[in-house]
Amino acid sequence: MKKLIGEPGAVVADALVGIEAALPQVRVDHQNRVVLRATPKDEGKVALVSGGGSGHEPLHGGFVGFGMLDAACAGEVFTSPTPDQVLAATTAVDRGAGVVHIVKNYTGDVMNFEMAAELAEGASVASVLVHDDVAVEDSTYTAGRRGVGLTVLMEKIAGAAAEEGRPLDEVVRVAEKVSAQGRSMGVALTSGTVPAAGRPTFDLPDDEMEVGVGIHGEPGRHREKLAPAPRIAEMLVEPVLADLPSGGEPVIAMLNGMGGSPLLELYLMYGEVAKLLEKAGVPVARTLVGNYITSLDMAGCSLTLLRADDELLRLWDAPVETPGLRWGR
Amino acid sequence: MKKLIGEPGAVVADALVGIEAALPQVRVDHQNRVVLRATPKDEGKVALVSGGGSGHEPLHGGFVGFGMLDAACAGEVFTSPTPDQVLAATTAVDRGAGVVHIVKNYTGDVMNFEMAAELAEGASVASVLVHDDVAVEDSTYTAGRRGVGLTVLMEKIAGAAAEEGRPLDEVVRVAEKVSAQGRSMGVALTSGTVPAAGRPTFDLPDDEMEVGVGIHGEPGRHREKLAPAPRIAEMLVEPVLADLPSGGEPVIAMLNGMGGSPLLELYLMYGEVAKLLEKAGVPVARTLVGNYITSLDMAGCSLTLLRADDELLRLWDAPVETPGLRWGR
Amino acid sequence: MAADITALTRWVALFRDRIAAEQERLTALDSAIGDADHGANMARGTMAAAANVAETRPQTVAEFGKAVGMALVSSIGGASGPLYGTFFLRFGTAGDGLDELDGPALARALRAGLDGVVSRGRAEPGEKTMIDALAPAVAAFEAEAGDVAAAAAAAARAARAGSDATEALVARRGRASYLGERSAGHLDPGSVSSALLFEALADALTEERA
Amino acid sequence: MAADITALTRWVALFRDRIAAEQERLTALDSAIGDADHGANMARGTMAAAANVAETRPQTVAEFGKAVGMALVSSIGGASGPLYGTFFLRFGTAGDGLDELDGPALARALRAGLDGVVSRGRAEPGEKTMIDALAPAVAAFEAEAGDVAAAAAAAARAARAGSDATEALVARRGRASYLGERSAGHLDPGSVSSALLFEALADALTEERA
Ligand SMILES: Nc1ncnc2c1ncn2[C@@H]1O[C@H](COP(=O)(O)OP(=O)(O)O)[C@@H](O)[C@H]1O
Ligand SMILES: Nc1ncnc2c1ncn2[C@@H]1O[C@H](COP(=O)(O)OP(=O)(O)O)[C@@H](O)[C@H]1O
Ligand SMILES: [Mg+2]
Ligand SMILES: [Mg+2]
Ligand SMILES: [Mg+2]
Ligand SMILES: [Mg+2]
Repeated sequence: MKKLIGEPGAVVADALVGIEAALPQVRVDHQNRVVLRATPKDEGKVALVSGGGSGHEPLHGGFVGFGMLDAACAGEVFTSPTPDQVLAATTAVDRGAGVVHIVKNYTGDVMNFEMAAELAEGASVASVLVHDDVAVEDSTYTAGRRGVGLTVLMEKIAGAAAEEGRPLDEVVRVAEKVSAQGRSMGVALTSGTVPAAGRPTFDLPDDEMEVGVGIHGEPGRHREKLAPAPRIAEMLVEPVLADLPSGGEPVIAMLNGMGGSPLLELYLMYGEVAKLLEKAGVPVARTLVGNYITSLDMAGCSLTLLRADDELLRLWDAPVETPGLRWGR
Repeated sequence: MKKLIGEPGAVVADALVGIEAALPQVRVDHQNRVVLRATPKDEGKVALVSGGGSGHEPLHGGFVGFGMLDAACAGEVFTSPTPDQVLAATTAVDRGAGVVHIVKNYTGDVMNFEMAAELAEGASVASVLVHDDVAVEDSTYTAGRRGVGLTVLMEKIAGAAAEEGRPLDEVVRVAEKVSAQGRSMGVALTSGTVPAAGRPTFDLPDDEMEVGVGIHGEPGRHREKLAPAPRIAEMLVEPVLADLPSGGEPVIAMLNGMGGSPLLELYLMYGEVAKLLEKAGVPVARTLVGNYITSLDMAGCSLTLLRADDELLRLWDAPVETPGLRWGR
Repeated sequence: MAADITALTRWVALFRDRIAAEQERLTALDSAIGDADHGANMARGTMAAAANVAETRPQTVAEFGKAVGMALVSSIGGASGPLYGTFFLRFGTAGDGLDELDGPALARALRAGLDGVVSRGRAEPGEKTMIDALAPAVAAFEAEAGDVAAAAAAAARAARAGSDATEALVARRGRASYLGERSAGHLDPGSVSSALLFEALADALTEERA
Repeated sequence: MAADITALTRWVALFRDRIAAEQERLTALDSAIGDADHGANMARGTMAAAANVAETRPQTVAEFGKAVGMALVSSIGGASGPLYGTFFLRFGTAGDGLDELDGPALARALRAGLDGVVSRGRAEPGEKTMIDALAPAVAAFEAEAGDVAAAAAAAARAARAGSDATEALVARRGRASYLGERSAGHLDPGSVSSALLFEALADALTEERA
């Protein structure tokens, strides 16, 4: 394992020290491992809390700031945060207008956020689930689709709605709309290595890739021979479009790196994706290419598409000032 | 080789297609492989051209935009662009006030930009060299220090000076000040893989690291056993401070990822660096942590420190709107 | 014969020790069909739980359940934190103000714990989760509840058998469910840690008798 | 006997072929002390140069030098682009409006090319660059300039010997200089491609005679 770390068990705590030192716009509650805005949002506005396992940076801590999250709870690497952490975050950011929990659909995340909401007497807490990964069948007999790339878009758009001063149910409605209108799919060329485990989570032969991989290295639809970029783009675009609500609206497209693939390759991949979207007659209104929700040092990428009506586009364009996403101020 | 690419020889051309599709704020001259601002800067302002081998993204193409570069020339992977490319870029962006070439100190880059400047009759062209890498001895008997991380800071700061409307010699003065006041040092845990080569540029045993590595995988000061993050931080901070002009000014600090290391680790590393800087009594005025000048999928990081007086800090804080660096608008 | 606080305390310490001994194996199992953290999660949790019990010295079953449950919930995260945490919190509530549990009372507490896991995780038997070890274990305990040590030994055997049987199953809950049919052919890691939970209980109560 | 445009054209084609055959080796050498692109750079450049000559059909040495030099400069990038490009541009300028070069004229053109490389790269002999193959090659050619084929053969031998001798040297110019003492023990890749340049010239002129 070749990593820039100290004690493997202390990676998250150590990284939070670095985050605090690096980012003047956030402060860190080290006891509870929560990243908070340095300047809390105005009284009377809805607050947004998210969080999850660490190892997906910039998600979630890198999206704390004006126009996006109020707090992010950092779990152990790839392990959801505990209810205490979520409770501490919720209590800290509640400005009297309620708190929205943005929860990626993993059993652990769902249960831990649920317990926190139960414990958060006083605050009115609403939860929104992200479950956008079309690699996994959505059925009542399973845990349902995983939450992946759409989380970034939901945090941005719901964050903008909250920053505008919309009430709790309105922020939830917008977030649910994002959830309903967005889908994702990923592919891995190599496995990431969890520091505490010390070796790659999965073995992938030198000439194979995992199609439909999860952001924790969970297996996807199938493995197949490594293919050239145009073919990989098809493997992402087709299933996402097949499951994406149809309609005339344009999409917000995110071509996300899993952490170990150079930006050069991500741009190249997006070029292939753009060709396919054009061929399919899907207009692209906004684009994001880069590492936004990663899986440590996994090589690979994911595609997220969100059908965005005027309301979502306007909220997308609203100012945001976070370490991971910034425009308009 | 596991890469998200098509034809290995066409990687740069293909990535430029993706860059154009992904980024509304730039346009691409595919013939000459030049990334340009979609909206040219005002007539009468000094223009900035940089460029170099591809594989360092977001550098340079990702730094084209308001407040930073006017054009970036994309060479083959790790190979400097040709004089034609630089000439095309120079001609395209000249707004009548002169053009500054920001050149990283590599023999190939220096000669190709020099030939372009010779060919650019009509335009008044000035060159500024970046040569900040303290891993390499600076002596009149060698090619001198390599240009690495400081390039990002120079492009930002000189870009701000040009955007303010300062004349050519003033922009050059500011850029030279950055060059004089900044130093860098990097470390690699793994080698990147050039697509056309198909295998890692260098072999590094599983328990070793290359201290003082270059951004093209050039060897550095020495190899040694992989060390924990606090020790690696010492290996970066000490030589940079030893060579950094002393003075009471604070520094702008960039902890840069080489492309293959997760952001989690980069934050962790910055935490260690911050402790050492504090111990050394060096105040940090501004910080940048992330992938800014990469070496394909190389795992590792580099540290850049720039002694910044009020002028440099003010120019650093000025608005910038590029895919890779954005604030203030 | 009954399980007093000393025995329950020993149970948690032995659970921690068994987890520590099997940590790598649990992680390996979770690598195959999950995310490779079950070993680390359970090690972190049981260490915190045993330490918390040692430190807070609970006097009643309710205090014991709370000390263990809260420590698990607030140190693990992931799926197993709320599940094992709820198990002990409900175990404690069922034991109420008692300072020891005879066979039937221990059976009731274990059943309450299991019910807590089911209501927290909404999984049913046969979905390849820890339920597939916990449910047969509690049933086996209830069947022999007259003798706590014998009942615990039977429960441990049933938990292990239930865990072994998860190998053939297709996961329908938790992270492994994303694998669909590909999850078959691997033991469920949570069922294995649950087998360790009941083996620790059996040991704790056997030593009690010795 | 003189080198006419046909012979010069063959020179460039043979240079391209030798580079293609040795591309992997050149890259491997550049991996050791550089950035692993010299093979690809030279392959790209010589293909473009040979194609440009075939397409533009130069009639004079000056046109030939420009066709080759501009193609190299505008297709290679890196250090070798301006260096080899300047070599051929100056070669052409020295040959001027001639349509063939006799021994002394060819020697003057080669010397002009070498001078161009020196003034472009500011390297001196012994600094572990292509100069260490080019300079002895040009000197050897000058010594036997009466017979172009014999002179070219001698130049090729001198280039190769000069290249071989770079192994012991410490690099002082170019990318390899960053290695300091560690650059010793490896051939300089650019000197190897320069040896190929003169070997191609020798072949081109030998075939001429045959
Ligand atoms: N809904 C559920 N009900 C009961 N047990 C579950 C449920 N979901 C997961 N589990 C158990 O949790 C185990 C995984 O725990 P762990 O690896 O610690 O958490 P995570 O899956 O969050 O990484 C599974 O092996 C399974 O036994
Ligand atoms: N200043 C110089 N003068 C002469 N030759 C040089 C100089 N610098 C580098 N070279 C030659 O160029 C070769 C490297 O070429 P190449 O790998 O194509 O370019 P780059 O170094 O830009 O990657 C070296 O092996 C050396 O022979
Ligand atoms: Mg987990
Ligand atoms: Mg090169
Ligand atoms: Mg797990
Ligand atoms: Mg090279």
